[in-house]
Amino acid sequence: MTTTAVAHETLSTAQAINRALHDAMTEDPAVLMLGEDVGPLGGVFRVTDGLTATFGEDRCFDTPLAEAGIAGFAVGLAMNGMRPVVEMQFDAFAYPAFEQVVSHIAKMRNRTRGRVELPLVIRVPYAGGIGGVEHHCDSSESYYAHTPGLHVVTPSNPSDAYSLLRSAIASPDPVIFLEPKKLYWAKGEVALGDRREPGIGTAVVRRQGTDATLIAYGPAVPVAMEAAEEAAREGRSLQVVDLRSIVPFDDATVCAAVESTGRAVVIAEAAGFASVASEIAARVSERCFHSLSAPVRRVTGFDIPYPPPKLEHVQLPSVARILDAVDDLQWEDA
Amino acid sequence: MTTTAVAHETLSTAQAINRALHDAMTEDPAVLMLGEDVGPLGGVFRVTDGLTATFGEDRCFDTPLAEAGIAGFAVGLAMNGMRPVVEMQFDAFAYPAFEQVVSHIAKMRNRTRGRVELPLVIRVPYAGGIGGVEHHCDSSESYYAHTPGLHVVTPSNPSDAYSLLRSAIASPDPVIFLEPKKLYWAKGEVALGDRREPGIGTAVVRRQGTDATLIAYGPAVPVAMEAAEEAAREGRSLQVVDLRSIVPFDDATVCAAVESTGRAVVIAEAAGFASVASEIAARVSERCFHSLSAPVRRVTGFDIPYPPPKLEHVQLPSVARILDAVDDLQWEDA
Amino acid sequence: MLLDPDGRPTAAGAARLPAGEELLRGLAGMITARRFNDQASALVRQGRLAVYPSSHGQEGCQVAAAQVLDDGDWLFPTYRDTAAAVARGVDPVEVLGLLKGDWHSGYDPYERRVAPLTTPLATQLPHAVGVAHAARLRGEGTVVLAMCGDGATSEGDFHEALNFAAVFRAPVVFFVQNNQYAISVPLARQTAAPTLAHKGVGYGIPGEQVDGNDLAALLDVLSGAVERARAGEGPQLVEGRTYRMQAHTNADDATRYRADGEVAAWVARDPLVRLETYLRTDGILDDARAAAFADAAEQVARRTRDGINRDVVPDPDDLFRYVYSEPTSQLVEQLALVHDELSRDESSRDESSRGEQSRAEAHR
Amino acid sequence: MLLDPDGRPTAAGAARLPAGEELLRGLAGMITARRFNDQASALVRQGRLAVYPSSHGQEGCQVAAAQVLDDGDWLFPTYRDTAAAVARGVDPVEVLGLLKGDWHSGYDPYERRVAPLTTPLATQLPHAVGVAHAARLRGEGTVVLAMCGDGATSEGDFHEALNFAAVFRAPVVFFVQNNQYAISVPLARQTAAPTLAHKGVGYGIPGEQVDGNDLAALLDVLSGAVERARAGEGPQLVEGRTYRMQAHTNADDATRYRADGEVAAWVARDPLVRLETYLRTDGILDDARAAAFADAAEQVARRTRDGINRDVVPDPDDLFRYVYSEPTSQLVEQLALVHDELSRDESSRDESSRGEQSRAEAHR
Ligand SMILES: Cc1ncc(C[n+]2csc(CCOP(=O)(O)OP(=O)(O)O)c2C)c(N)n1
Ligand SMILES: Cc1ncc(C[n+]2csc(CCOP(=O)(O)OP(=O)(O)O)c2C)c(N)n1
Ligand SMILES: [Mg+2]
Ligand SMILES: [Mg+2]
Repeated sequence: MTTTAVAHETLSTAQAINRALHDAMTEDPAVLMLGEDVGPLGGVFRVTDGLTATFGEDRCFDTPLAEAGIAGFAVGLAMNGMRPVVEMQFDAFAYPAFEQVVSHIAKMRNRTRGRVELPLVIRVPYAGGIGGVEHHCDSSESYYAHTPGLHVVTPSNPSDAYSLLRSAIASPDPVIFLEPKKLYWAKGEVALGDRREPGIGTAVVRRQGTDATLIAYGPAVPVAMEAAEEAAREGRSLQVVDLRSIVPFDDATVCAAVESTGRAVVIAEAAGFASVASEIAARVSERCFHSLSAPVRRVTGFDIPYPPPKLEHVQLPSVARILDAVDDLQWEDA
Repeated sequence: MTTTAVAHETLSTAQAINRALHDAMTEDPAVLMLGEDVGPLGGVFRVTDGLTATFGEDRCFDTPLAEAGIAGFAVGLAMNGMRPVVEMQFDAFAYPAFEQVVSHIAKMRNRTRGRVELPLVIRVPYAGGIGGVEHHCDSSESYYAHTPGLHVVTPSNPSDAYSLLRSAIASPDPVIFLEPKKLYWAKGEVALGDRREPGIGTAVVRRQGTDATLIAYGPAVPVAMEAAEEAAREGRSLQVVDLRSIVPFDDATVCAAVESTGRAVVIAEAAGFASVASEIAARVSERCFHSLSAPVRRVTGFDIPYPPPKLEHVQLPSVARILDAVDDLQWEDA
Repeated sequence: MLLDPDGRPTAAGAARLPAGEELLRGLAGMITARRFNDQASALVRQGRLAVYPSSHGQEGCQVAAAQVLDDGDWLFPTYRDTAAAVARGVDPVEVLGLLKGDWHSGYDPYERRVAPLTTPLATQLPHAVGVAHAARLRGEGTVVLAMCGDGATSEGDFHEALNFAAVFRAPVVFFVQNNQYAISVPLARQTAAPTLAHKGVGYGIPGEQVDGNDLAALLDVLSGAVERARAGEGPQLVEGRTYRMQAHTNADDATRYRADGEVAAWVARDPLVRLETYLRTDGILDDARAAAFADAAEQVARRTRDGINRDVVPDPDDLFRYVYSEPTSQLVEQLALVHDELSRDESSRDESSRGEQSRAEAHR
Repeated sequence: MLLDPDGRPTAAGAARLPAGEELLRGLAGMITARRFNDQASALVRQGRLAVYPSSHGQEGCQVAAAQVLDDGDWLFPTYRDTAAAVARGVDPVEVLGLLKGDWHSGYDPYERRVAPLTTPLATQLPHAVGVAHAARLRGEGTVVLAMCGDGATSEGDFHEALNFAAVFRAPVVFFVQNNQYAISVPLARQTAAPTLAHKGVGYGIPGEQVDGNDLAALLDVLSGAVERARAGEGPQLVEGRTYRMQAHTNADDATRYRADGEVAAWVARDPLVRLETYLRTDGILDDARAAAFADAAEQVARRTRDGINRDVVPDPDDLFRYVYSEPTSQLVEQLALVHDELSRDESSRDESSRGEQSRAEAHR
């Protein structure tokens, strides 16, 4: 057993993901990176930059342009000893692969009583806030989270991006790895090396607070943090929970947080109806019922197609909308 | 304006749907029926039985075996003056069409500022309880309900099947019409003719009750009704709400019902996580917060792939599970 | 065609007919396959299988697909290709796992290198390409034979799989069993291509059509394709023209969409009869050997019958056991709920008070 | 090829060159298309468009696609086919709606029978088949020309659309602009087919390859395909071999995946230069006419510039107005919430108390 020295570096989220890929590929020759434009171009977000040059065309390669084919091909690779990591170019362009994801990737292990494991990762740049045109800004996490058999994780910062991707690649189960596009360029300190903690399944309290709990994940976390800061200036102490892992869901951390404040707001970019935010609200309402001083509020995308660039600010959960929801938590009764 | 005489007949759900198709096709030559095996065979559930014979091969026809193609082809038909009704053979076999459904069918109207309407219906036999093998019993409603731009309806009896399908076909918007397979053979009295009421968007209280409210839709409704009867024998009065329409959601009816009893159990076959049941539980918990004497409980499918035939009884909401959930509604506090 | 429908060698047959022992092996396989098909259909009628899509009439294709492969190769079957899996040595009872309803799939895919029977049409084809590509990256000489039906060629996954295979030069033989129907839809409403073998052209994949009721020709063409794939010549496409002699499944009513006469014409081209006629005429098969084949087939049928008739008590815990390598905390909770329900069920069997009895009934 | 890269008629050209007026119309179209492309790219650099995938270099294909259609026909363009939409008479400013970011699509598809520019690759192709089939059911003589790129041919939807069209004998001309790249991925990694025109074979669809930088040949081949489709001969496939002379979009860096020399070789085959050389050499085009074409192009550029530079204040209500024919009660509630937010925003502009100011900022 070797202990790897852990180096710290300031990296953007995109760079942190790139490093996680690089380190996993270095460690295990079975790890392959594939998708559209992930080879010489390095991906449209440059997340796979340099991997083909470093590891060769057999390890990081472009496929024909067909997402169902990519996902299905990855299933075969995973069935036969490889650990494929797939990049879907954008959220909405993963939909052609939906049947492969739902009917095979999520079910193969169960179907074969664990005999066929699929250690594969599907990386999906998702959500909005980058002024992208139609089909480039969908928040598709609810489709995956509703599908039993998948793990669904999403980092909110470079450090988690690194460790979550390392543990996703190490997992014997398929993982949908959702990358908030608008955080690709956000920088942070990242501990590198053989680091898979925090891993899949653990939420974290990002900010302590006593008046109400904000529950967020992925791209909504920085907004929640900003709202908490703003609230502090207004004299209200908000706690912020970052889920990191949607499936499995860390009930213990979330419930403890909500019970400690008695009030909760769930924040997510996706359209709210029948979504991950609905699940969180329903769970918290059920499990923390007797601790709740007010109904759990949701600040989510509206139930509309994602807006064009000039109007996306209307759809995105904002500090203002979050604070208004907090205002609504029936303080007069307190 | 002619008034059509309304005849009553006892029909199975499959027959009622067949009649709705027949009547809509008679009324409007733009209505087309297409899909796999819907022609001479009449569909694997015989729902389209006789339509090709009656209306000819141009009106009810078999397509090549490709669901994305079918959905996309239907988009084109709808763009150009037709009102296509598509049959997907089984729930899981609609997944290949997911991109067409999410990226086009749900968005075309919005994309074009209402200039291109898509009056099309996608009929999906869904859910379990018929001893079907893998891929034939998925409850896929949450995927559709989460997608803005779609209407999503599901009847629980032959009479609603008729009127909901008539109004779905008459709608200028795309409608996902979910047909509970296990109810295909259930019979009931159906008022025929030019009847589109009750239509999309209205829930109904199927059974009055004062102690707690069961909220269900589609295949779960008969189970909820049975549970309410059993509870009555035990001296407990349960109200049953049948949603009929998932999107739009009838908040008024649902909230009034829950507020009248102060307790609620949501019942659905689908895996519970991030599902329609989550949405109902979250909505009710938020909107009826001060009327609730107990947390809203959910009786849903577990978060596992749909079981093989010999084990499906474990997954399906049963009278026993519903009554146990009702028992849990903190009566001691009452 | 190497043997004509009456079992006489054609001109090509005279030159390329496989060795007698190969053909005998093939005949034995077909006899077993036919017996297995008919046994499984009988088990459906007896209510022991949920459903059975029989390959009765397609046994030539079924057996040839298995026979041309080495042990290290892979076979990717559809729901209809149970007989091919049996021919490759998978336990017949385990092959029927999906159709019995105890579980979604019955055998260990790695044991005989047979992927699970796949129901969503054409979706197994890209898997096959991935398996082949992984083997090739490691320098293994594995060939993957992937089966699908005529109807499945219309699916996008068929297209994407062939294209991936061609671009990556993956050693995959795509074997389309054209049995003329996709449930009720005849080939002419499925495609306007001259033949399904022509579908290779658009990918740069060599395509060949073969009489799917002529085992000799199937062995010849498929083993050629397998050898070319193994030699690094890239993917191959083979169309076997055959016929689904029975309904799609027991739940189907084939009289709604095809005439008896059409079926009769194909029954006259039965692959078993054709090969047996030739082997007997040529003196390769004698009565003793034929009896031994029938016997072996009967043993497979008996094993199938016995195994399927054996009641397995399915374990609800299994539903939670295999979803992930470790159950999530959500699944742990949910399984506890199931156990709780089951124990209430148990106790209700004794007590029967407060309507528990009827709850238990509803639960079952 | 009817004109060689130096603008000289080939042997075939001598016989089949379209009429001079047709070619002049084509040249005028290409000059406008080029000017429009370059104007749009400039607007991206100026921050007025979110993104622009230029068809610079592909103007022959763009113009020919529009020119061969009648008014009653339909055109199905991709995101890159803005110049084709302009050539068909759609207002250039409205064409750029998607790329400006005011809305997802800018024009009324029914006005000039141009479907919305489609981003998800190949997904518009089955739509085109449906539109054609609906017209045919009503006995209309409509032809639908559906465009896609070389990369898009790998998608399942390409396959399914061609197959549907062939089986239903729908009057669709599939026009593949093979510009050699799908973003960074060259054709050789996209397909192993001899040509993309070969992809018709597997569907029973006639396929033809044409020099996509030779407008004369394009008009000849595409109008032939349109006429055959109109005459009831079923769908047609045409591959135009061309080149994307600039990066995929402004966000792309083409130097990462292709050499300058390759680009230069294609720039030497510019479709505008080729046709203009011929028309001048042959005396069909004179300076006056050429100046008029340049003028007309300049006017389109000016209209484009002016229109795109005009600031539209987008209305948040629109987000809720078009989702359904009638907003659901959920959307009515949600829109009220938006209005409420906006009014708080308004008031904060005056008050600026309790952190409202910064809330409003975050909101914007
Ligand atoms: C994606 C998908 N769509 C629909 C079905 C339903 N279905 C099962 S078998 C079948 C016909 C298949 O025909 P073919 O591919 O020719 O195979 P065969 O049954 O003739 O062996 C259909 C439509 C399915 N299993 N998967
Ligand atoms: C379904 C889908 N997958 C991925 C993308 C992302 N994408 C946009 S353009 C492009 C390349 C398209 O290449 P091609 O079809 O040759 O058209 P071109 O851009 O060269 O005109 C890709 C991969 C997309 N738009 N849709
Ligand atoms: Mg078939
Ligand atoms: Mg291209």
